[in-house]
Amino acid sequence: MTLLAASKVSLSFAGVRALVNIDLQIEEGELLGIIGPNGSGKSTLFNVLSGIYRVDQGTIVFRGERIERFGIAQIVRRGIARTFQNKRLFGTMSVLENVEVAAMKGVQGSALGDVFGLNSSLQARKKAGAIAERCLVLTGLADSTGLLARDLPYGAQNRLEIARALALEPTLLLLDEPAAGLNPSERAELQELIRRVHAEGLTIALVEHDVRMVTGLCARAIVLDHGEKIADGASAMVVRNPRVQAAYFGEVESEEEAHAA
Amino acid sequence: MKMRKLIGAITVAGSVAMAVSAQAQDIKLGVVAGMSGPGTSYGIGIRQGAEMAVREINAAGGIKGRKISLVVVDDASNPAQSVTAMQRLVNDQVDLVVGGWGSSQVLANMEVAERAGLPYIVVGATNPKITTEKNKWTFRVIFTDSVQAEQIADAAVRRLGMKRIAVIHDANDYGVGNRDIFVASLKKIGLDPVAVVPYQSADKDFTAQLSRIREANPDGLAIFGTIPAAPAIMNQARDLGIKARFIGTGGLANENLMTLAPKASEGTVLTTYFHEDVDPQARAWADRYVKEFSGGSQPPRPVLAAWEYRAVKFIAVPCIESSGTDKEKLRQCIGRWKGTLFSVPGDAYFDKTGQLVQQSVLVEVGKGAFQAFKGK
Amino acid sequence: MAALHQRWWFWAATLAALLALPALAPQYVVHIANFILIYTLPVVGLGFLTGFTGRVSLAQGALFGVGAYTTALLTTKLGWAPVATLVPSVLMTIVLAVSLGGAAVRLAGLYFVMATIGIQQIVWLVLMNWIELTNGPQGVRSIPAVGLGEYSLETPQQFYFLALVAAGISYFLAKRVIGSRLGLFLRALSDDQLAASSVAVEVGRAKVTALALSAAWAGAGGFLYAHYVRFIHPDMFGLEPSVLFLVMSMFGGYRSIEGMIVATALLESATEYLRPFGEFRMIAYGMILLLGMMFFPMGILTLVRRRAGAPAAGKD
Amino acid sequence: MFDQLFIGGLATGCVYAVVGLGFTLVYRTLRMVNFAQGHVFMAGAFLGLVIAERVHLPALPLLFVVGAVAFALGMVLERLVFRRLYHNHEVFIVGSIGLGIVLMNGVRVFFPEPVPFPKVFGSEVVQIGAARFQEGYLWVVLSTLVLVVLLHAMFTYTRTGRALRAVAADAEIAATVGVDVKRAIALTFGLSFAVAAIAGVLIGPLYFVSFDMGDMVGLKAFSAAVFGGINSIPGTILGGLVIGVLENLAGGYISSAYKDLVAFVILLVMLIWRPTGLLGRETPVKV
Repeated sequence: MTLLAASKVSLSFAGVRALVNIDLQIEEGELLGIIGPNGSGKSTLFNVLSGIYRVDQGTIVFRGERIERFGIAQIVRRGIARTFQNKRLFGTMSVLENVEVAAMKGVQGSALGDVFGLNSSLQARKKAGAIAERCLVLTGLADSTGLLARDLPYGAQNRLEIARALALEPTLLLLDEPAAGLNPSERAELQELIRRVHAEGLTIALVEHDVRMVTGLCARAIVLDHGEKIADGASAMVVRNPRVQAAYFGEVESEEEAHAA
Repeated sequence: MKMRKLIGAITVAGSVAMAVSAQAQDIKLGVVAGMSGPGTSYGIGIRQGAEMAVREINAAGGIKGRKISLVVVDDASNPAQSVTAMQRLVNDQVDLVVGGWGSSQVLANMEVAERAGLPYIVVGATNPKITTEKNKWTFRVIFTDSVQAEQIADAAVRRLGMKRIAVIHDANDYGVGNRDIFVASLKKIGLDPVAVVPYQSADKDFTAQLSRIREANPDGLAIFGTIPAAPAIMNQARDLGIKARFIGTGGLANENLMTLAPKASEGTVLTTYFHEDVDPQARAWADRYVKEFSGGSQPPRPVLAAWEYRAVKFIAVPCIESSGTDKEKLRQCIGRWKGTLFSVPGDAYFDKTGQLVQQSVLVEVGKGAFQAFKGK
Repeated sequence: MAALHQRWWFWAATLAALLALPALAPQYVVHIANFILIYTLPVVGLGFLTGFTGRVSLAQGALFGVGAYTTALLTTKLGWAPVATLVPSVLMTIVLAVSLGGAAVRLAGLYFVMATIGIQQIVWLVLMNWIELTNGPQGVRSIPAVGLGEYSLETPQQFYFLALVAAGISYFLAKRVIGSRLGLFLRALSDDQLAASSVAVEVGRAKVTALALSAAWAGAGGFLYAHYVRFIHPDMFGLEPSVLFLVMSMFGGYRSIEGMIVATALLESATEYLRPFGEFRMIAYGMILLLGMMFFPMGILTLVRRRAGAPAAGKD
Repeated sequence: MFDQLFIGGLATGCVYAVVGLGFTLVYRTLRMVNFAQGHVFMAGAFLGLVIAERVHLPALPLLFVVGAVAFALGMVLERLVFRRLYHNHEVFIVGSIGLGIVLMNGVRVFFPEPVPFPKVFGSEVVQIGAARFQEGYLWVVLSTLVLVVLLHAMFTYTRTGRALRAVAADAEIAATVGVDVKRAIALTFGLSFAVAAIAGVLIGPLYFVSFDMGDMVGLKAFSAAVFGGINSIPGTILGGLVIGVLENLAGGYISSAYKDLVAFVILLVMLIWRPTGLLGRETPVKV
């Protein structure tokens, strides 16, 4: 069954076309890879799906509901969670608190009720704590809960991003270049983590620069170039597509671009 | 621990303040006024008047052998700090307070004096509400807005023959208080002001207000405000071609008026709190005062200094001499006081609200100085 | 050291010192202590905004004034009992803050500062000029003291206990706010607003709630102030106290309620220490602000904490 | 009456505009608001007063000298003071408020009372239509015009001007193309001090100079900058003129009690309606 369907999605910034007539289906339970060279629109696509950008044209339907006009928080509440490529953690908060914030989504009650109600505050934190705990264990961060997020090693920050997104208990998880900047062993760990999360039944879309990682993890992949979808199909087949080869390997990857927003 | 340290620090500071002024035999005279902030020049005048009086009395042997020690507290011309300042005088166990500048500050700090049962002679605030029968510990020596505004209204019509009077006033308590009484007094005489416009104390450009006044074509313009707004209004009024003669009350009674509006202020008629040419004693005192205090960071400002000086020397000191420092007796003595003061024509006495009843002084600006008014 | 404030004897000693103060210290010191206790309310309230949403407000002095004027006018003009006006004062302050600043608080940080300057000036000008309602520059006089049954809190010593209880309640409620999900949300959005909304934090609502809470604290502080000083004037609620409250909340160090309270105590008593400076007092005050920000941008108290070995929470 | 109010407002508006430019210049470069700006304006007036009393300079050289001294002062203060406040905007705000308090009360020690300013721009009264005003008003308006043209020329045609613009647009990119960003920031402060000080000298002879003259003007100029667009130079000029004229008209026709309210209501409404101001442009957020 189709979980999310985007059709004819277009977006441009000051005349520059960032997304051009994108059609995209994400099936329930799948792990979809999204690849493409730098500046091809991968992150922009995620920003549109998560409500950070509003589309100029096109529709996005998630579980039977039009969401293309929704705000960020509304979309999260519908069940789409995401991570950020350039790590957007709450730096001055502890690892546990980072995940707790997200876990609060699933906890009843209002902010003011917490303050003036007698025990609900403690209970809300407790409930959220339990959810957070589970996500931290899953991502292997259970030992560093007390650290400030900004004091975590880089690789662990990556996993914290994922833990935080998981605490939202989403239906669809968007992972934005989670492997960027990781060394090979961290990469392997990450791959294992994604597989485990996927095995629990979560639908995942993975934007990734590393083609091998995508072919290793994802059955299906789409390829973007200059804001257009140029291929869609079995990941092993897609990467062999000559258009993809040209778009993808025709240019030199520089370290700087890989980190650019 | 942080908190304990802090309390320690505060306590130490408090006791130091106590120790400095703790000489049991001395009579303690409290002075509160704004010696920083907008009232600086008036507050310093008040302090100087007190210093001068106290120095003279102590040089002459004090009061029955007891010296007077001054406790001067700056209230930064700020009502909130004024409360703290008065609290500090209460805490330092002063025997009475003579001072206070600015109606807002005095209205705020007199509540503290009233609650503490401390005699307070107000020198530099004119709001009528300061002296009421309810406030039994508060006295005032300078005239209220009501007396001044009434007198100038009367003088404007009867002595200056004005027919079309416009009013421009500061929106603060001084200006509003004056305006209300002035307009009411005019009405009693049978005249309505042709325009009444307020401004804010901090305003610099008055063309908007003055344009409205010019439309009304007045022959007299009452300005109820203080320096620097008042001279700015005069200058700009002349620039705009308003030819009306200016009148005003004590807010204009400041030598800076002539410095800041040398041409425009000529001919202004106003009530004032003090003028050195009323009698020879006043002249002698003023000369002594100017000599003693010129060369400081502030130019000598005799008006309020004279009131502080006279209130201390001629009212407070004789009362302490006759009634001692018991606060209730002191209060009653001040309330009964009747006598003469230099620069005040005739006798002066306190009415039952604690207001000193007296004749005021009318002056005119001429040749860059205040001259005794010689009109009809 | 780091756990000092978690030991019972620390609290017991602090409490004992605070309770004994009016009996041991001279009245003048009690008077200053009362101002400190009163000011902790608007300062801690402001902390919800500055520390926890990264939003600087220069309108806290005005909101403090709204609380003070509400109770002053209700008691003097309508004859209400002071105690009965606490809730209306707080509500009035919240309503005004949210109606004037509710839209602005959603703006990016610097734009919010700009808006609060407008709010500050507007409130002050209205207090000054709406004479029929507020008495304008005459101020409001003869505000009754708070009475508890037969007992009326007139002297600084009597008032002290009310101020202490109020500051205590404010402290514990503030701790609760910060420990609650709202505190978590506010810290999250001050670290990264976009990330906060992508984890389902209703950013706008959280900010308006923070504004409302900070106004509530200011309103309650204003209530106390009016019944302690018993005379209020628009100039007591101009830009100057707004700057002072802001500085108090920033000098205490980022996100530390205890720090804000200590900073309030230090800065308010500094006004007294600086009194001997006379004409130079304001220069000294300006220098404290300037040098404090130049050399301890995360708050003067972070210095103490850093030396104590506890991690100083700060924003990069 | 309209003529009088309009021309009076225009002159005041010019002052708001020029002082407001100081806010704009600094904001564009650093995304910070310098709350000492109004007091720099005040200090400039006193600087002009001290120079004019000692050396009898004609109007133009006086403006130039004051501008140059203020420029140097701005650069020095940037190096000694402002540079340590770039931590975040809260720190900068409180620090600059502190600096303003120091400036104001420092001047107060020497000039506790308002002082008349020598009539360097003449003291004739000019009549245009039904409006009468001092010659100085013309100077204010003309000098503002000249100042704006000069600034525009500098930003458009000189290398330094282009460098400043580049830093204002994006300091990181500017640095990568070889612009000395630190120097550009120092120059920005120099310029912002210079324009404010010149405004101080222009207004001095019209009113008096007093240590607190920068308080309200600073806040109004700030409102003007935000209203017109705090990152836009033309916007700030427009904002200043509109606020100056509107508040004078409101003071004349409605109530002078609420004259000061005009600027702040405009500020608040503008921020809610369009935080970037009339002519300002939004900088896109990066994700």
